[in-house]
Amino acid sequence: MTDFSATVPPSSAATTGTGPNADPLSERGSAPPMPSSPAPPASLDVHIAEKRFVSADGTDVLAIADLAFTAAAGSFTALIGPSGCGKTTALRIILGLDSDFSGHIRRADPEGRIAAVFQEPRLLPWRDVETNVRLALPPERRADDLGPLFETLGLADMTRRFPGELSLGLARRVALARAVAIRPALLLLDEPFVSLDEETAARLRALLLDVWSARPTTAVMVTHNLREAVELADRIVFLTERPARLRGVYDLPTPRAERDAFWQERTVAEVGALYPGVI
Amino acid sequence: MTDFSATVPPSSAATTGTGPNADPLSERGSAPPMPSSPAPPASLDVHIAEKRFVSADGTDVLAIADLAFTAAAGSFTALIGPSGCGKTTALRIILGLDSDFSGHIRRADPEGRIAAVFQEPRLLPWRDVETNVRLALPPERRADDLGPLFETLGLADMTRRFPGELSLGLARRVALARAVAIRPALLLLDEPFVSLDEETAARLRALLLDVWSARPTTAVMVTHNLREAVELADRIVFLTERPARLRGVYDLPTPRAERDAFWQERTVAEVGALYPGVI
Amino acid sequence: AETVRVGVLKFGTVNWELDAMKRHGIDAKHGVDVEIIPFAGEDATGIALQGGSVDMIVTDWLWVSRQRAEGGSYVFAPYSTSVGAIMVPGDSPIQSFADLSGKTLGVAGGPLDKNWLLIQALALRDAQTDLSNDARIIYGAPPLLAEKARSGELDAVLIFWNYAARLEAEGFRRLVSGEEAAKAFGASGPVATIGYVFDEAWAKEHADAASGFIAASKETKQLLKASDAEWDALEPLVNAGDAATLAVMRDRYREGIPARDVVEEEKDAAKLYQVLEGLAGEKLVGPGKTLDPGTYWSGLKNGS
Amino acid sequence: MPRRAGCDVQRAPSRRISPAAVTTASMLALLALWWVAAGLAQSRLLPTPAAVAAAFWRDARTGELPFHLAMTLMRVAASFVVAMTIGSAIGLALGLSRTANRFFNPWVILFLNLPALVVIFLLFIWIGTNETAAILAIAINKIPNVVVTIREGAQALDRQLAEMAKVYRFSRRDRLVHVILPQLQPYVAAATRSGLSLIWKIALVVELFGLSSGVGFQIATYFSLSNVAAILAYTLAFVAVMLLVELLIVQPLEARATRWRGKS
Amino acid sequence: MPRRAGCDVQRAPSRRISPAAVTTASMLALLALWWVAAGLAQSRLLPTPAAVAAAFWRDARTGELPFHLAMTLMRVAASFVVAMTIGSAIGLALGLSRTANRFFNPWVILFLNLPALVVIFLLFIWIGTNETAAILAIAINKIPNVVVTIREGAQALDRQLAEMAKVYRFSRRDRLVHVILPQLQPYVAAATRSGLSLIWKIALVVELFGLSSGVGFQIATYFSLSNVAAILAYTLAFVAVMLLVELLIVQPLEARATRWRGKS
Ligand SMILES: Nc1ncnc2c1ncn2[C@@H]1O[C@H](COP(=O)(O)OP(=O)(O)OP(=O)(O)O)[C@@H](O)[C@H]1O
Ligand SMILES: Nc1ncnc2c1ncn2[C@@H]1O[C@H](COP(=O)(O)OP(=O)(O)OP(=O)(O)O)[C@@H](O)[C@H]1O
Ligand SMILES: [Mg+2]
Ligand SMILES: [Mg+2]
Repeated sequence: MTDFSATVPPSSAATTGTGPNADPLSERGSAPPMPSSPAPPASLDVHIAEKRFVSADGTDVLAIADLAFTAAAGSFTALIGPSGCGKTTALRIILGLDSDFSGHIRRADPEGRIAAVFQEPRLLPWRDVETNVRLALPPERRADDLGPLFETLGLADMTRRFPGELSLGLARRVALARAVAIRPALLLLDEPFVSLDEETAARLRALLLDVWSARPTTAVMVTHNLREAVELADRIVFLTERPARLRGVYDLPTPRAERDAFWQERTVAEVGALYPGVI
Repeated sequence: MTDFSATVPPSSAATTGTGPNADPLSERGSAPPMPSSPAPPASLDVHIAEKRFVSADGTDVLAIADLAFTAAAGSFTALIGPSGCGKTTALRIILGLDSDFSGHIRRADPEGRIAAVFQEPRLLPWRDVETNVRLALPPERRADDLGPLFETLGLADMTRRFPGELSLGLARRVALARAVAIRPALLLLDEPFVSLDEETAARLRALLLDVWSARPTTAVMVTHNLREAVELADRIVFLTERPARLRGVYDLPTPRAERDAFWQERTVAEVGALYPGVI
Repeated sequence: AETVRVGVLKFGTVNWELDAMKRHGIDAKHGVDVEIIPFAGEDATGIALQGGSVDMIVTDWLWVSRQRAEGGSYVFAPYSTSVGAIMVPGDSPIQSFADLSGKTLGVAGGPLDKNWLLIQALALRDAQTDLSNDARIIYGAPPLLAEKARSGELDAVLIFWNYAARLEAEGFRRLVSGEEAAKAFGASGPVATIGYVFDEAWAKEHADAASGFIAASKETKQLLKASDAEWDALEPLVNAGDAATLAVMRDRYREGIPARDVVEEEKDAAKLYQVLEGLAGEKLVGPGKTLDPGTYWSGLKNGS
Repeated sequence: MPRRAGCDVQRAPSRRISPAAVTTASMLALLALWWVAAGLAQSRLLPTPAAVAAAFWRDARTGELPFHLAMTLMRVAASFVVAMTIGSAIGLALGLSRTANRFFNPWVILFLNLPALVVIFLLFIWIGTNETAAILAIAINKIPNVVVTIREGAQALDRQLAEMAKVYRFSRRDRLVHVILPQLQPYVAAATRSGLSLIWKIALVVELFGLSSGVGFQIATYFSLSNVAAILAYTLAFVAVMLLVELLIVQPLEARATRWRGKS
Repeated sequence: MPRRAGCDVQRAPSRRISPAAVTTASMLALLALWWVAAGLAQSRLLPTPAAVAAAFWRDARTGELPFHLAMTLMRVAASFVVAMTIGSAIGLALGLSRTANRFFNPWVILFLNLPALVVIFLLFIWIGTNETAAILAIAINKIPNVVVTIREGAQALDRQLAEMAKVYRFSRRDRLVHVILPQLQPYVAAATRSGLSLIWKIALVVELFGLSSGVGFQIATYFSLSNVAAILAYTLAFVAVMLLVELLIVQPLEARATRWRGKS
């Protein structure tokens, strides 16, 4: 795996899951080993009792009816739910972009940086690729060498290009680069690996695990891909059709090092049987 | 399957492939039964010898080096290639949106309507869902009943909403609705089924086959999902990394009625072995 | 009776005269029906005459002569000898041109105003004072300059006679007037610099209307000269505000009524024209080197 | 669920103050400000609201003010329609064609910078001092401003949507109504607002220069008398009409046109 | 590959005409048009280019024209900077805050519709007839126009990018420079172009009204003498400067700012 230590401190291994990988509040999880880094990782308590939209034509849209889950410090949570059920809405609420709901969002470390990979790339069209990433960096790290990161993401020869000159897949990679570059305490991802070929997607998943496990990062990822969730997550939260309610939680205590192809197939089948329709 | 006969004439069956499904120019295909409809279906001859972009910083980007393929009248072609290789660029050239290339695009029926599902939804944000679809209809069909189509796509209760009030998955469905509603002679799709849960995606694939086979439509679809390609296509065109060149063509003469789960698995494995990296 | 459309400033002096004329039916008596068409600015009346929407306006002979030299066919009939004056506050130490050195002088009408040119020439000739260099000159619109004079920001102001009259009523005094300057440069008496102006062709076609109007104007002036009561009736148009101001306005108006023969007027005008031509050249007077011979309406000479 | 320390995001309180109340408060504040300033100045040149109201009544009772106001409004409305229609069409054409823009840009700059006075003067002399000339003169002064504003909007049009419209063979009319105009809306709004005011200002000059009616005529007349109270009375009467136009026509239209943007 | 009938899309021919050539052609066309019109009119009120050139030389030789032009340009430049800075700041603030906008909108409409003359008169009286008053008067006349244009732009700002900037904790400065200003660019460009011309027109009035130098002062003088050739000479001298500003400053800046949009 490419070294991009300037941006992300070297980690022991890519997918071996040295980070904590179970939720203390979960029924099935075991207490995770505390991470060795000084700052305690963020932990997240989400309770959205109700979220309504009033559409422009006046109709009232109940988007989320009852959704509550927690993410342990340093854990990786996947959100799976049908198209249009309210996943993006939930992420926006967690990000603090929407405060018009009933319920609460609590973070153990509210000061910690958040990064988001939105469902669209959301790049500044009038700034080149590198500037787009650099602007997200905290002031003290503005001068960091981003070369290795761009290298890993296959963006090395297009750092001077404008987003309009990228393909959608490339733009999504830039958005991912921006999110991991800031070394966030909380990382929210809305379908980060769509519009990518399998090879690239696999490389980016590895990168993501690398970054996530290198420092205490709590990650929440929306996906439609159960395989992806099984490969990456400690916990999968299933949502119902709109209005989104908690459909169920599935914990994956198996360390990532032990998740081989066979295990993955078995687990996907098992989850698929428990939650019909997700595969 | 829901009836939306007002928009698309009833077809014998959804995925049974009554439409033509092989390419007369292909080495492996057999001559297809001529469709019974009066207008002859469009057929497409694509040859992009070279396509360059001049980026704003002055660098010259060779996007497509050599890409040639044909699509028989009424056939379904899948394009698979790595992220950023030039697939969208090729579709734009076929659509006539970019004429600054060397090579040619020839259509047997240049007057026939084209529909495109772009990589982004490209809806008019200031018009509601129904208007977005209706505006694409030919003048003589502006008053058509679109109800059944919206029903099938799960959009029935949001025809009055603005695109900004939809989730990305819902917006993509509207874009698909717009494309199939016009009953095009040539249908170009750029990753139409991403950002959708499996259940919805399966339903939409069925819808697409339905529409495609109901009348003589030539379809070209970009996808990163080999499974999807194997399920839908008569021919898969593989592209190399940028600059895109033809990597190979794989024909699938098996009638869709005979494509069961077992056949699909076998074919995916077979193709995956022939073209490493696509799965 | 023939209709004569006269373009006037709504609160201008011409309107006073026309108002009195109509109220007493003097126009009808002379066989004309005067239609008063009000405008908001001097320039507007000129444009209206050239655009053909009025038959008659009031302006100066310089304008007429210049138009004629450039192909126009307007003619002039004296209306008033009143011109502007330099006004200073009543308690001002300024007594002569020389005292203006180093002072701030407001000038209405711009650098090519003929009064201003004559007064400058006079100052240079009699007091060796080059006003445009020795004093600080501020050009501006009359209402603005009047306010500035009141507030004391200007030490002196050269301003049109009706503003000057108002200032006089407020305690200002007259340092020098345009009439004096004109006399100093050879005018044999008060020269009517402004007058009724109309198209020669129109006057030919409507000879009775033209001479009838001029006669009516004369008669009205006599009325305004004789009757003080008439001025009380005019107050809404004069807008003096108080009796003292009205009295000053009235007296200055009466002073301005031309009394001399047209031929003498024309002779003096030609003289002044030469002076002005020498002072400002073509820029002011246009291509004509001398006062255009047809400037004064021929109907005046035959008729009276 | 146990209450823990942390970042607690709560439902935002709903806005309680109605738009009408805010507008009223705004105008009262303005009035108060003016009254205080006038009280401090104690000058005929900064009259109090009461003095202006008196001037207003004096000319309103005689019917003079309504008449002149109506004349000016008529001219403003007519020139506005002419200027917006022609200006938008030219602006759109120049914004969409790079070559046409390059060619006509110097012309636009010329007409943009022709002094109002010159245009008014020439038109009044050529056409005569009548309403046609007046309205034309005002429109000619305003058109270049509309052109440059709409042109910027046309140059910033979304290419992706244009491509979509092309692929789906939108008719010319549909393209204009459903694709282009909604994107030009903010530019049209800007051109409308600053346009109405510009047109009114030019109308004042036109009326000063050759017409015998209208607010400009009255203002210039009162100006020669230094009667600031009367000038303000006429000005504020026009401003009041513009406020009504804004509140009753422009804002509702704008709200409809931007409904899709959602509130926030 | 056999040639078949069908829709053949070929490489578009590259543009051959250079921008400079188009601009030159444009100006020559304008000149020709004018000359023909003047030739047909044969009137002192529509002088030929030659007559205007003569008037230009007469006043250029004496140094009068350069002096007055410089004075006007100085005033235009100063007021432009003041008006754009203050107007943009207010416009942005009102565009971003719905409540502030609701409150101040009536004020904006008032100032938008205050006749230039009134503002100029009062400022000249209060501050004195000096440059400060002149520049302030011009700026006050222009600010409301900048406000309404920039406000529209601020109301049309992309919410998604604002959210992104918020999540990534962009500093205030970064938000302004990298997120907001690039989106306001077309609005700023529109405000700049129509702004420069509006400021120049107001400067003419200000100079006509109470200053003793500047193009407006000269034009007023020539106007009272009906000397259209001289008026046009001064006007065109200013237009020429504006054309230079457009070609040498505005367009290059604009090209840089819109580089990301790509050509087409
Ligand atoms: N502003 C709005 N007004 C009305 N309804 C809205 C608004 N925003 C979102 N919705 C609705 O809320 C629901 C949830 O939307 P959301 O974007 O969270 O879905 P999602 O789970 O992310 O879907 P997808 O997988 O398609 O991205 C959808 O039905 C959407 O149409
Ligand atoms: N205007 C442009 N200027 C420069 N390069 C461009 C421009 N448009 C596209 N490209 C480049 O051309 C290549 C092909 O782009 P294209 O959008 O066709 O890729 P794609 O195959 O559709 O990728 P994806 O799967 O990510 O959508 C990319 O490397 C892209 O960066
Ligand atoms: Mg979503
Ligand atoms: Mg693409």
